[in-house]
Order: sequence, then C-alpha cells, then structure tokens
Amino acid sequence: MAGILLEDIRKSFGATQVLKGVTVVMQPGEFLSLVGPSGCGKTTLLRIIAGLESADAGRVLVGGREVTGLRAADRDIAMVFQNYALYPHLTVAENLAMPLIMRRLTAPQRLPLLGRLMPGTRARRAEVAARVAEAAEALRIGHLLDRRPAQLSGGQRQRVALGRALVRQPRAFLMDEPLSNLDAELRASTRREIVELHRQAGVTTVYVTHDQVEAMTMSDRVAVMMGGKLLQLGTPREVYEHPCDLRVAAFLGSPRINTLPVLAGEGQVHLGPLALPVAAKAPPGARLTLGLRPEALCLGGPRGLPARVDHLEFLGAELLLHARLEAGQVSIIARLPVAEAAGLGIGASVTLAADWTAALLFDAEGRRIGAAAQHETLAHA
Amino acid sequence: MAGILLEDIRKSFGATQVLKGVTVVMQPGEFLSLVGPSGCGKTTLLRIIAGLESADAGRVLVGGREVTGLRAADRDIAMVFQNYALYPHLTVAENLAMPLIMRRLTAPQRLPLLGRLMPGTRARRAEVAARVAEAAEALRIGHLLDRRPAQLSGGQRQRVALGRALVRQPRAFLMDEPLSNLDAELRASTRREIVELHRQAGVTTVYVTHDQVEAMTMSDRVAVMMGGKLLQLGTPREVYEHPCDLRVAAFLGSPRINTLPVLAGEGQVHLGPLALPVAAKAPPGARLTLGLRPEALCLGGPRGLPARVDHLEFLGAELLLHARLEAGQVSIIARLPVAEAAGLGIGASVTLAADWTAALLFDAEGRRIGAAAQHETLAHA
Amino acid sequence: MRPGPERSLLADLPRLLLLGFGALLVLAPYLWMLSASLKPGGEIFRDSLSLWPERFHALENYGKALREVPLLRFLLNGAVVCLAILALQLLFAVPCAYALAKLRWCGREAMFALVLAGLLIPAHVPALPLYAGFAAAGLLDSYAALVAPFAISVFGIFMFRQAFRSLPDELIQAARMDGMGELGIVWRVVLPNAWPTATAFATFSIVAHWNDLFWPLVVVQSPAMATPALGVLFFRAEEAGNDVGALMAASVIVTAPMVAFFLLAQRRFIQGVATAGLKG
Amino acid sequence: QTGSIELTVHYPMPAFFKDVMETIAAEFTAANPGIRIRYPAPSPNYEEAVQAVLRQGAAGGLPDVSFQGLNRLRVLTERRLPVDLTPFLAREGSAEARGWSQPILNLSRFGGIQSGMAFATSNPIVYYNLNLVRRAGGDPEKLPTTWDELLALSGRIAALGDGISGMHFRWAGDDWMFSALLYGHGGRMLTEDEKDVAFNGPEGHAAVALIDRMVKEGRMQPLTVDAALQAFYAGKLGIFSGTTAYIGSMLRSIGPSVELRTTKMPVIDPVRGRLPTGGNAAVMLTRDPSRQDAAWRFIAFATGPRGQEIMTRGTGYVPNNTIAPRDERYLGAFYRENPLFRPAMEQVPIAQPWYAFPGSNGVRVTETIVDNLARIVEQRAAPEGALADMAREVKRLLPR
Amino acid sequence: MPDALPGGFAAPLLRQPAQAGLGEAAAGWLLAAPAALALFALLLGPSLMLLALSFTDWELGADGLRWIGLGNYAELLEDDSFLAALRNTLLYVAVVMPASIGLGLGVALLVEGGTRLRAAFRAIYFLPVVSLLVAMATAWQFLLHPTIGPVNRLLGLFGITPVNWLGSSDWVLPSLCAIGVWENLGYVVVLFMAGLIAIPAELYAAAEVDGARSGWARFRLVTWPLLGPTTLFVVTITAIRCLRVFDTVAALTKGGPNKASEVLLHVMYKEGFTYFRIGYSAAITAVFLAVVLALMLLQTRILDRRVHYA
Ligand SMILES: Nc1ncnc2c1ncn2[C@@H]1O[C@H](COP(=O)(O)OP(=O)(O)OP(=O)(O)O)[C@@H](O)[C@H]1O
Ligand SMILES: Nc1ncnc2c1ncn2[C@@H]1O[C@H](COP(=O)(O)OP(=O)(O)OP(=O)(O)O)[C@@H](O)[C@H]1O
Ligand SMILES: [Mg+2]
Ligand SMILES: [Mg+2]
Repeated sequence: MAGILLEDIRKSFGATQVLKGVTVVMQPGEFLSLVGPSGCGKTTLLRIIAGLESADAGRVLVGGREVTGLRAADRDIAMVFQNYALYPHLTVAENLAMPLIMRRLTAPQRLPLLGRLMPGTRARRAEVAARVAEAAEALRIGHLLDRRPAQLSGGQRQRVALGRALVRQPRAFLMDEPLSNLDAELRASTRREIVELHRQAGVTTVYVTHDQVEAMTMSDRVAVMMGGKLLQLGTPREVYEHPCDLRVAAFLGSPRINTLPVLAGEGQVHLGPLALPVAAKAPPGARLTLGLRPEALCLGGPRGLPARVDHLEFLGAELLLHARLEAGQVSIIARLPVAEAAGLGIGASVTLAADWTAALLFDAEGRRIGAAAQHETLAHA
Repeated sequence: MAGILLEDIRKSFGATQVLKGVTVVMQPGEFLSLVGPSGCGKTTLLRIIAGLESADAGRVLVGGREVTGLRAADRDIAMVFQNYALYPHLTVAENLAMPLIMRRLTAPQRLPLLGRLMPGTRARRAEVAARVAEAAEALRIGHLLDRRPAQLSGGQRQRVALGRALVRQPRAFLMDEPLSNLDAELRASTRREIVELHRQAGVTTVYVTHDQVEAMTMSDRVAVMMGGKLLQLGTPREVYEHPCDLRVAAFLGSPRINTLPVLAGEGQVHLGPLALPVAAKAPPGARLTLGLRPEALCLGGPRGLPARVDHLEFLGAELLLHARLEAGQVSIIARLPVAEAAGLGIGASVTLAADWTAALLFDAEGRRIGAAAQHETLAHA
Repeated sequence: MRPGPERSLLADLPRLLLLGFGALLVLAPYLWMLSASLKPGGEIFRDSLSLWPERFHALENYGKALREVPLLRFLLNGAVVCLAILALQLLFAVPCAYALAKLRWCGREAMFALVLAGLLIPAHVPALPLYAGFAAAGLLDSYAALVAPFAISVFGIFMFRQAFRSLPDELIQAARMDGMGELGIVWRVVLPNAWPTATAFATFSIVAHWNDLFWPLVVVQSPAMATPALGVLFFRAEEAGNDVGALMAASVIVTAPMVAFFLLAQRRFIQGVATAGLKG
Repeated sequence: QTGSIELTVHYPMPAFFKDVMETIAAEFTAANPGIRIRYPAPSPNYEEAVQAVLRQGAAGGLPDVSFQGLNRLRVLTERRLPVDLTPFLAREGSAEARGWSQPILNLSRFGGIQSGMAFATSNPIVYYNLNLVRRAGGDPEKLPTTWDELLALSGRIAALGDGISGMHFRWAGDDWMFSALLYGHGGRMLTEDEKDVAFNGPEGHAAVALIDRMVKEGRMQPLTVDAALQAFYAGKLGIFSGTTAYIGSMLRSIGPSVELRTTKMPVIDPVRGRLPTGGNAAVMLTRDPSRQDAAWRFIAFATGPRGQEIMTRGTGYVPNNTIAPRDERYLGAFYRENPLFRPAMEQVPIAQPWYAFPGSNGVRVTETIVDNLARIVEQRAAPEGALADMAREVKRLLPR
Repeated sequence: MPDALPGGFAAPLLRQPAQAGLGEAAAGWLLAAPAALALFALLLGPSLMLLALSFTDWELGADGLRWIGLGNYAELLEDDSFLAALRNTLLYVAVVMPASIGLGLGVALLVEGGTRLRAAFRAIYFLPVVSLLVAMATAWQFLLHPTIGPVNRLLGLFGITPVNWLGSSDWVLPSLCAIGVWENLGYVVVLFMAGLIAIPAELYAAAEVDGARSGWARFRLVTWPLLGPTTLFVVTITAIRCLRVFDTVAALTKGGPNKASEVLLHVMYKEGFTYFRIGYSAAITAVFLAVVLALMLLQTRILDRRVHYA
C-alpha cells in the first residue's frame, strides 16, 4: 500500500518524444486505469514506474520514497508485460513460483540440491507451491502447470503472465493490457478476480487497457493519455460524462460520440438551419462542436432530428443505428434497444430525439465549454 | 472469392486432442467469425486452413479444390498471426511489402541489386510501394514505415501484422484476433476498414475474435467452438437469440446470461416458490436451466422478481445492476440505462421485471429445449 | 522450412543423396581409422580398397592399446580434466558474456576488444610464462596445472555474448521485476535460454581439451596424469615408424567417448526456442 | 650409503622403449637393492624430450637421468645441463674393457665433455622388397653394392608401372641422410673451426649430384617419409633407404607381397667413407653427488652388455657396447638368427656422430639443407645451384 | 553447476541503491571482473610478457638475455620462412574460410531441412571436430598417398593422372586447404545448426503465407537475416581458426617441401620450441597478433552494424 507519484516524466527514443511531461499523483491503494490510443506511451510510462526504463527527466516516488535511481528488483513492484515475457525454459508452475522463490527463499535455500537440505526450505517451498496452486486455480490454468509457454495458446500465456504478478504481494501492481487476449467470459471473470484481489489486498494498481468496460468498471480513477501527455484524470464517471477535451470524449465510449459542427447562438446553437436547445457559453457565431453520445439518442416523435437510416448493426443486446442527419448531412449513430428498431430498414426516414442535457460543447481547439440544455427536450428525458 | 470447406478436421498435440472433428461449409465471399474460449483450438484450426499445420484427419477444400496436401505458399491465403510474426530485421514498409514482392515479382526481379536492372522491376516495385503506402495510411501507421518491429508499441505491431495481410488480394483471409491490442477508437475504425474491404473485394474471411461486438457486427455467420468441437454455426442473431446450447448462450453476451435453476411445471416453470410464466417442453418435475439475458430485465412494478442490490457497475452508457434474487438466492445481473438506476444504493430492495419471451430453457445436459412465454409478461415488453 | 507436412521419401531423396555423398567424404578418414584398427600391420597399407580385414586383428590391436599404456586411466583423467575445465569456463565466461551483451557500462567496448584479442592468441604463446608460474608454485603434474590455464575461454565469452544478444530484453526485465539479481538472471534465465549455444560450447570445449596435446605434454610428468590424446601419442614414433594398428585402436578408443558425448548433447540442440514465451 | 634412493629417469618414444626400460629397471633394482627407478611420463619424440628438459632446466624439476636424441646433446651441452661423465668413466677403469670403445664414446662427446653415454643407436641401411627386385630382373642374392647398380635397379623397378616406384631415399625431415651421402664421400659439414661451411666441396657436389641422379635415373618421387614407408609396406616401392630403426615397424607392417631384405649402404669412398649415427644417449642431469653415484650406476647398467642386450632385443637398434654383440651370453646368437639386423651392426665401425651445428640456428640450418634438397628432388633447381644456395644460406646462419 | 551461484550471491554489492545507469554499470563491472582478471592472469599477462621478450635475444635454457630492440623484427623482413608463411597463411584463410562457411551453411540447412536421418547426419558431420590429430594425420597420409592412396585411385577411374598431394610443392597447399575445410566444416555445421534452431518457427509460417514458395526465397527472407548473429560469429571464429592453422601442417608436412606449406604459427612454433629462439618467435607472434587484431576489429565493426539482433 504505497502511493505513487510521477513528477513531470519525460522520455524520448532518439528523436521521437514519447512522454512529454507526465505528472500523476496516486493515492495508496488506488486503482488507476491508464487509457489512450495505441502508441501514446502507456507501456513506456509503466516501464518507467517499474524501473525498467530510465526517464530522461522527472522523478518517481513510491510510498513517499524516491525510487528514481533504484533498480527494478529493488522497487518491489509487480508487472504484467504486454507481450507476456514468460520464461520459455520453465514450466507454468515454475514461472508462477519464480517471484516468490526469489523473494521468500534465501540465497542458500534456492540452491538446486543443497537448498533442499537447508532448514526451512521445505516449509517455504510448500508455501510457495500452495500459493501458486491457488493463483493457478483462480486463473483457471491449474491443468497447465506442467506445460511450457510454447505449448500454450495465446490466452493461456496471458493468464500465466497475470498469475506471475498476482502470486505475490508487492507495493504496487502494473498491468499492461493483461486481458487483451482473453475471451469475453474469461475476461469478465478475470476482471472480477482482479477487482476482488484489489479490494482485499488494496495494492496500488496501474492498469493499462484499451477496453472501455474494464477502465470504467474496475478503476477508482481513469487517466487518459494522448500523444505523450495526460489529458484528463478523474473518476470513470467524470471522464465519461464530463470530458475536458473533445479528444477525451471521442476516445471514451463505443460507439464513438457523435460530433456535430454547430454555431453558437443566443441561448441555443445552430446546426445548419436547425436550432438546438443548448446554451453555449461562447460569443454568438463561434464555431463549436457539439458532442452527443449515441445512447442520448432515441427514435423520437415529430420534434426529433430528421434523418435517413444508413445501416443497422446488431450487437446482441442492442442495435446501432447509423443515420445521416438531413441538417448538414452529418453522420450520426444512435444506440437503441433491439426491439425499438424492429421494422426499420436501410433508407428509412426517421426522426431522432436527443437528451440535450447530456450534450457536450467544445470550442475550436477542442476544449470543453459550458453548456446548459434549455429543458425544452425534444423527446423523453 | 472461394468457398472454404472443412471436413471432419481432427488434430492432436501429443496426447492432447485439440480438434475433435470440425466440419464447416463457408460460402464464397462469406465473413465467418470464429469464437470460443481460450485454448479451444481456434488458432490451430486457422493454421490448418492456411496449410501451416497438417490435420491428423479430415480434408480442406478452398474454392472447390482440395488443398489438404498443398503447401501454405500455394494456397494463396493471407493470415494475420495472433503473435504477429513480423520479420524482426525488416522495416515496417518492408514487412508490408513482402507478400506483394513475393508474389508479384519474379525471382530474378527480387535479386538485391541485379533485380533493379531487370525490365519491369521498377514499375512493379512502384506499384508495391503505392499499395503499401495505401494500406499503411488506412491503418494509421504511415509514419512508422521506417521503423523496425522492435521499435513499435504492441498495438502498432498488430496493425503492421494486419497490414501485411490486407495489402494483397488472396483467395481467403484468416485473421487471428487482429484487433485485440487496439484501443476502442482505433479498433472501431479498423473494424470499419476491414468490413469495407470485405464488402468491396468480397474475399472469404475467417475471423477469430473474442470480442463480442466484432463477432456480432462484422460477420455474416458466427461459429462457436468449444473444447475442439463446433457447437453452433449461424448468423449473429441466431446464435445470440437462439443458442442451441447453454454453453453457447453463456459464452456470447456480456455480461454473461443469467442462469436460474428451475423445475418444469405445467405451462410454467418453478424457481423456488415462484412460478414463472414460461412453458417448457419437458416432463413436469425435470430440472432445467432458465437463461435470461441482462438486457431482458428492467426495474419493474409489484409483479417483478424481488431482489436485493449487491453492487452497481458504471459502464458509461449504462449500468450493470448485480442483485440477488430472494427466490433461491441466485445472483442475477440486469443491464439498465444509467438514468433508470438513479438513487439506487447497495442493499436496496428492488423488483426486477423480465421479458419472458426472451427466456431460454436448457435441459440438464445444457441442450436447448422449446420454451414459450405465456404472454402474461410482468413488465414492459 | 519446417512448417507443413512431412515430405515424402521421394521428395526427400535429393537431400539425402547430397548429404550422403558429403557424409562419405567426411567419414573417409574415420572409416579408414576404424578399418585399420581391425587389421594386422601387414594389411593396413595395401594396394586394395578393402575396408574389411582378411585376418581379424582387433583383439591384438585393442589389446595392445589397452595393455601398453593405462588407457582407461587416461580416459578417466580426460573426463576429470574436461569437466573441470568446462565448469570453470562457464563460471567465468557466462556472467562476463551477459555483461557484454545486455548491460550498458563504460569499459564494455574495451573489455570486448580484449576478448577479441584473446581469441587470437594461440595456446602456445602464454605457455612458457605459465609453465614457469606453475613450476614456481610447485603445481606441475597435477590436475590443477592441466585445468587452470583454460579456466578462461575467450571463445566461450564471445560465443555466449553473441547468443545472449539475441535474447529479448523483456525476458531479462521480467526477471528483474521478479526480484532477481543480475547473477540470478545469468544462471536462471539467460543461460537456460541459450541452451543450444551452451551445448555447442560445451561440445567444443570438451572436445578441444580431450584432444589437446600441447599443454599436457608440457605439464604432465607422471604417466598417471596423462590425458587420452597423450596416451595415443605413445603409439607413434617418428624415428622408428608407427605401430599403426595399435595407434588406430587407441585412437578409436579415445574418440569413441567424444562421439557418444555428442550424440547425447545433440538432443539438447533441439530444445529451447528462446522467443516462445513472448509475442511480437 | 645408497640407503634408499629413487632415481627419476626420463625417456622418449615409449612405443619402443617402454618394455625395455621397465625390464632394465627391474633387473637393475634387483642387482642394486636400495635404488629404485621411477619413470615420469615419457616424451613422444626427441623434440619433445629436449624441450621438456630445457624447460625443466629453466624452471626446475629436472629428472636425474634423461635419454636424449644424439643430435640434441649439443644444445643441452651448450646450455650446460649434462653432467660430465668423464670422472665416472675414469672410476670404472678401462672403458674399452667394459665395452665402451672410443668411437662409441665419441658419439656423445660435445664441447670437450662426455655429455652422455650412447644407448640405442642406428645408422642408415637399405631395405629391399625382393619380390619387386625379382620382377625387375634383379638377383636377390646379388643386391647392389654401389649406387650405380642401385639406381639402375630402381629405374627398372619403376619401369614396372602399375603405380610401383623404384626407390626412396629419406632425404626429408632432417639432414641425417644427406650427411650419410656427404660422409660417404668423405666430406664434412663445417670446417674444423666451425666458422664456415665445408659441405660445398667436391664431396658435397657428389652428394647432391647423387640425389639428382636418384630422381633422374632411379625415378625417385618426392614423397614424404610416411608416404614412402606406406608405399613400401604396400609392396609398391622397391628400395627404401633409411635408418635401421625402421626394422621393427617394417616387420610389423609389410604385407604378404613384400619380401624384406636389408643391406649396408653402398660404399662410396672405401677409405674416407663414414656414416652418421642416430639414436639416443643417457644423460646425467642431477647435480646431487649422492644421486649422481646411483645415476651413474644406472647409466652404466643400461649401456653395459646386459642393458644393451635387452635394448637390442626389444627394439632393433644397434647396441653401443662392444661386448654385447660378440658374446654368446648376450647377443651373439641373436645376430646369427636375425640377418636383417646385421648390416647396421656391421656398419658400426665406420659410424661417426651425427653432426650437430653450433649456435642457436642449428635446427634452422638443417631445415635450410632439407629445403634445398627438396628443390633438387622436385627438379626445380640444378644440384649445383641448390648446393650453392644452401651453402650461402647456411653460412649466414652460423654463429659469427 | 551453473546454479551453484544463485542470484543473491553478489546481492550485497549489486543491491545498493544507485543511479540506474550506475547500478547497471556496477553490475557490468562486477560480472565481467572475474573473467577480466582470469583473462589477464592466464592469457594476456603471460602473452604480454612473451611479447616483451620479442625485443630480446633470449633463448630457452640460455643463461642470459640481451635487449636488442627491433633486431628481431628487422630479421623478420629478410626471413624467407616467415615471408613464405605469411603468404601461405593468407592464401589458406582466403580459401578455407569461405569454403568451409559456405559448405557448412549448406550442410546445416540440408540436415535441418528434414527429419529423416537428421540425428545420423548431425553426428557424422560433427565427427571432424573430434578428430584426433595423430590418427587423422596417418589416415590422410594414406588417403592422399600418390600411388596407393584411394583418392588418386578414384580419380584414376576418371582418367586423372595421380597427383602427389602432400609431396609436391604445387599441391601441398591446396591439399592442406581441403583438409582444413574438412576440419572446419564440423564446427561451422554445429554452430549453424544451433543458430537455425533458434529461429522462431512462426516466421517461417509467415513467410510461407506471404508466398515464399521456394526454399531459396524463405532462406533469403527469414533464415539468412536471422542467422546474422550466428554468421558473424562463425565468420570470426573460422577466420581465427584458419589464421591459426598449425596442427595439420605440423603433423603432415612440417611446412615442406621447401616451405611450400609453411604457415605463420608453424614458423613461430619452430622458432620458439624447436630452435628455442623465444625472442624471435615472440616477434613473429607480435606481428601476427597486430595484423590479425586489426583485421578482426575491422571486420566485426563492419559486420556488427549490419547484423540484426532480435
Ligand atoms: N505445440 C503445442 N503443443 C502442445 N499443445 C499445444 C500446442 N499448441 C497448442 N496447444 C494446445 O492446444 C490447445 C488449442 O490451442 P490454440 O492455440 O488453437 O487455442 P486458441 O483457441 O487459439 O486459444 P486462444 O484464444 O487463447 O489463442 C490449447 O490447449 C493449447 O495449450
Ligand atoms: N525502442 C524504441 N525505439 C523507438 N521508438 C520506440 C521504442 N519503443 C517504443 N517506441 C515508440 O514509443 C511510442 C510509445 O510506445 P509505447 O509502447 O509506450 O505505446 P503504448 O501506449 O503502450 O501503445 P500500445 O497501446 O499500442 O501498446 C510508440 O510510438 C513507439 O513506436
Ligand atoms: Mg503498450
Ligand atoms: Mg489463439
């Protein structure tokens, strides 16, 4: 249980500036998700926290103690590598046991044969074996303990990599997309497992993911990185509902937020000929972007936005309706219950009602500006 | 544009039987998603189609022609490898160009220096370069063309691997979790890119994924594999709404389908003391499993199932409500619009109304049996 | 090369023929050696190409080889010396090779240059000063004198360095995260993942010192310390002509353990593909 | 007062001398209780043997007695390693009476001291394959006694074809066989004062001319020694001229198609003609007076009649004791029964030491001579030219 | 054995919190130090001592030595043996190195290219590595014998007149080169086999899918580039082994006839150990080392740049 403080971390690979000054304060026991587009520097940041890469500038503090110059082995941090990094020559069981053996057994106890004769070795080894079996069971790889990584499927390898971090009780966990290769069911259960573990042990965790659901459901706070900079740091709800930047809004949420180019007006904004009941804190005539999440739209009555259906995507639980607004010929996506869209075909004319209170306004630079819906909603609230 | 026929494919690794007789008929131009839990043999099946692994038994036909004994290079099939398999010594551009160079240039034209002097080489190389640039642009890796794989992030590598398949026009595409390491936005846009490409070129595609959304939205049909067997093959809607097996139902859909242990009755089933209005085609008293998807539940009026809230998960667009039914102390998950759950806290008592027409019934072996809701629905349809 | 179904015998035939032809060339001196060890002296140098003896003389030849000198004792000496040398070489070379391959430190370039320089120095060069040193320490004619000069193998450092460079960095980083010290990484992660190289090196080292003549000739004084190759030399006399039959018999006896060793070691070559635990 | 001494005795070429040395040690110890003989690892050849002793001389650990090649004695003597044996000989009374004639003693006298005692020696002889001689129309009972006859016979044998060669004269390896021709003509290597070459006189010219004729008339091929021996074993070489020490391995290695006969080297100059002696001598290295006494006793035994008998029977080398071959108790019968060994024995009276060059370039001189002989044998140079080059180059290598 | 030194061994020293770069540097030094010390004590130190002798006229067993400056080096320039040896050695390297590497790679590819008889071929091609010099010398003498040797007799079947392989100054060097290739082949094959096995099979799969139909195409695309580190190693080792050619010369020809097969190390050995002119021999060594070291550094510099490490 140690807080982590990153202070103005910078890092370049040759001419490529990968991290451009990242500062993060994490509370002890916090679960922080790190999200951002591919190549934005997430892995690099984790590696700097772990001590595997040295930052060009900036400080890293773990539990109040500066560790900037400390070796990885001395930081007592566990990490799940994005590309697994399993020991190819060891079995799954040995892979899982390694971090415990290195930390719980003394050097003489680790000796291959002699070690077995040392006092206490047997008990310690039994302890380790028990812990390994437990972790393997939780990750459902108990039956693979005797295989080597080369004999595992992709998802199986990933679980071993995860297990290797989970067997011990470090000061912090760093996880780099630990579930990306798992199927939905396993992913859900492993997610629960991790959350449960975090709840029990309360170890500070930095969790890199590109899975929206993971970021939203697991974390205390979400950090959104882009282009080597931290754009926003807040609770899942904050970053989702109150993104400070158009890029953040666009990055979170699937399908992507609908963006409409509007002009600021008096107490409302204008989308082509249409006036939308959203008041912008901006000088009239300013070019703005209005963001509207697909779930804020539904098929509406006569006062909705008229649109033509482009195509329909079936997602199982619901449908995505891709349409083209008649005003401004803008593409828009609505997320609807499957039943609601029954009978709609491509090319059909619909009207889309919006929950204008959920609308977000951004200025030309993409910065969020105040918006207040005029409670003159076009359809259901 | 070639159909693919797999006939009773079997494969073992040592004592492990990985594929236990898989038969699939794919129409020319079809887009088939292959889903299934980790380690069920998806990758192995792809490798057999590609000709990289030989099946122990069974035949593979591509475009009506038997290719069982044919080498991979002669099958003209493109594949995206789950672990990328990029050439570590070549730049991104060279990695992307390789399949084209191998197929479009003659052996003498490929010679390092002399090749340049051969007639036609220059034109062909220019063609290749143009195609590479195009593919790189579409996958947003245009700025990485001069790097080597070791200098790329995980997602970037995956896109290069994808690009290597997409640059050419093969008889079939095999893609092994090609988007698993991409962030949501990139994943969505790449997904669109692939769908677009498929629509234009109509190349038969087998697509392994564990992402529900991908399987549902991209594919013509979905194949669900488990334990080396094909459990169900059908359109996304069929497999989601009419799963033939409890395992299929449980595997598809996130969060997982709710399962309630019920006893068959007369025109209804019994969950503990409660009678549910679902008619089972089963002898009264048979032990059945009732499956109910989380989206088929909503907060309901007095006739709903009484339950107690365990916890709430915020997903951005909606909420997951984890509750415990008072009847039988079964855990159940409901998927609700965020607004609907406003004001609910952990421990609160709620009633959950269900759309019983969407209920699925399975026998003790997990096989689907007929069910007919009594149209006596407890809440909204 | 490797993927795909096993080729049919017919498709494999060109490969087998080519290799078979080469094998004959490679084997020729051995076939002759083996054949000579079975023949009486009068049959060895003959105008015929027959490899099989007319008069079977193996008992006499091998008997002489084993009787005249304590060849079995020499074999034991050889085993002790070779294994001790190999152990020391690994102990010195592997950590150094790791430092040269995977760690950044000033002095690395200089060290590598020294290693390269060391590669070029033939064993004869330091022999005299070393001999004087061992003599002064009273260590001549001992296992120590036979082993110590080869404790450091520049060849080994060089070979392991090349092999270690190909190991992915992530593997080493994962080990650091697991709490391993650098020495732990060397023995527990890096070396096991360079098994093909390690076996190749072990093979070369053992074979080289098994067959080495020069240094044992210099330091061995009592027959009890002689190495196998030295034993074979006892059957050769330049001034008075060789007893070829016995010489070849002794050679076969001395060569056989090495061939057996290689047959065992080569199975190791097949194992251990370094990148199997990684993706990308 | 030889209470209990263990003498360390070092010898070369165990293939030949191991059994001999062990028998000698056993008998010696039986006769001299209190002196035990320990043999350290033998050196495989003379070259290694002298290196070992030189190294030990520099670093310590010398054996008490070492058997060294006769042509290496001079180097050792110049390094002042051998103990002068003159005083020990003097104690024995008349050396002649003990079988050590002056010519024998001279084989191992260098720099005015008795550096060692000749133990096993050899001199050049000629080996014939009588089957080939017969096929070429020669008479096995009247084998050549002059080089003219020999070369003619060789030419006829070579003419048999079928891969058969006429003769091989062991010119390569060292200057021993060249000196046989040179001495045979009555020549000498260097002048008396060792300041200048002497082999480029008429004797030398005759020697190289003879080699040239071997190639031209005898159709001798430029074989390595091993190749020549192998050809002889295989019955593909008619005449081989080299050391008597080969007899043992000849007997072992010749096939059924070879009928072996040996003769003396053809006499060249009946008066001045001499032959070089190869082989080894026992050298005393210990400086400890008490051990020296025991060491001398061992050397005296080994080079005495019984020691020489053991040696000769075991190896085929020539004994270096005048008593041994004559006395029926020792080798009298042996020579009657083994005519192959006789020619070497009969040549002993005209044998003289193998010349060892002075200074540090001794072996290089040898090499220069061989290199130039190679030019003649390969017919790349006329004999006179090669001899002139040889003389010039050797002269440069002599100590100035 | 390797496990005898577990990770914690140097821990007290290595674990000290230090600047990350410095920690790595310290670890590097510590790990390399034992080897460096041994290198100096057992190889470089004694060799340097010997090189110092190259400025003296010291002879083994002689009582004293004189400082003669560059005298030995001056003598080298007019020493026919040395010059012939230099020429022959370079020729030998120029022939044997490319030949054994090319053949060795070919053999390794063929051996690893299928499973049939693989173990047998591995063993057979390895055999020259275990060759016992004394035995092999006799065998070669016989095989290459001008009249009774099987080689000439086989050639005779094709109407080729017998060649005096080891006895004629025209043929002796080519013959030694052939034997050199035979000797080095085993090394090269074993090293390449180890390198081949380390190439991930997935890459061959990718190449196959990309349409690398012919074995040559896959070789160019995957095998050759990924063998880069191995090849660099093999080239260096083989070059050094060739430069150090000695045993076969000493056992088969002793440099003859007339220096036609003289090589550097043989001259050095003869001068030092047969003629006991240690000083002069040391001078030869010094020249040898200087030339070769420069050559090697150059080569690794150039090749190292080109080679791709994973
Ligand atoms: N070379 C091998 N040796 C032994 N078992 C293997 C080998 N390769 C795969 N397996 C096993 O075969 C099964 C199927 O592997 P496969 O890679 O096809 O799974 P998958 O469905 O692709 O899984 P994932 O979604 O995790 O990638 C797994 O249980 C795996 O452990
Ligand atoms: N060794 C390197 N040399 C040069 N550039 C590098 C190197 N490693 C990473 N990069 C670059 O640094 C950037 C950040 O890489 P990083 O691995 O941190 O991305 P990421 O956020 O983890 O992406 P992903 O989600 O795709 O894994 C990328 O653009 C990558 O190409
Ligand atoms: Mg990453
Ligand atoms: Mg897979």
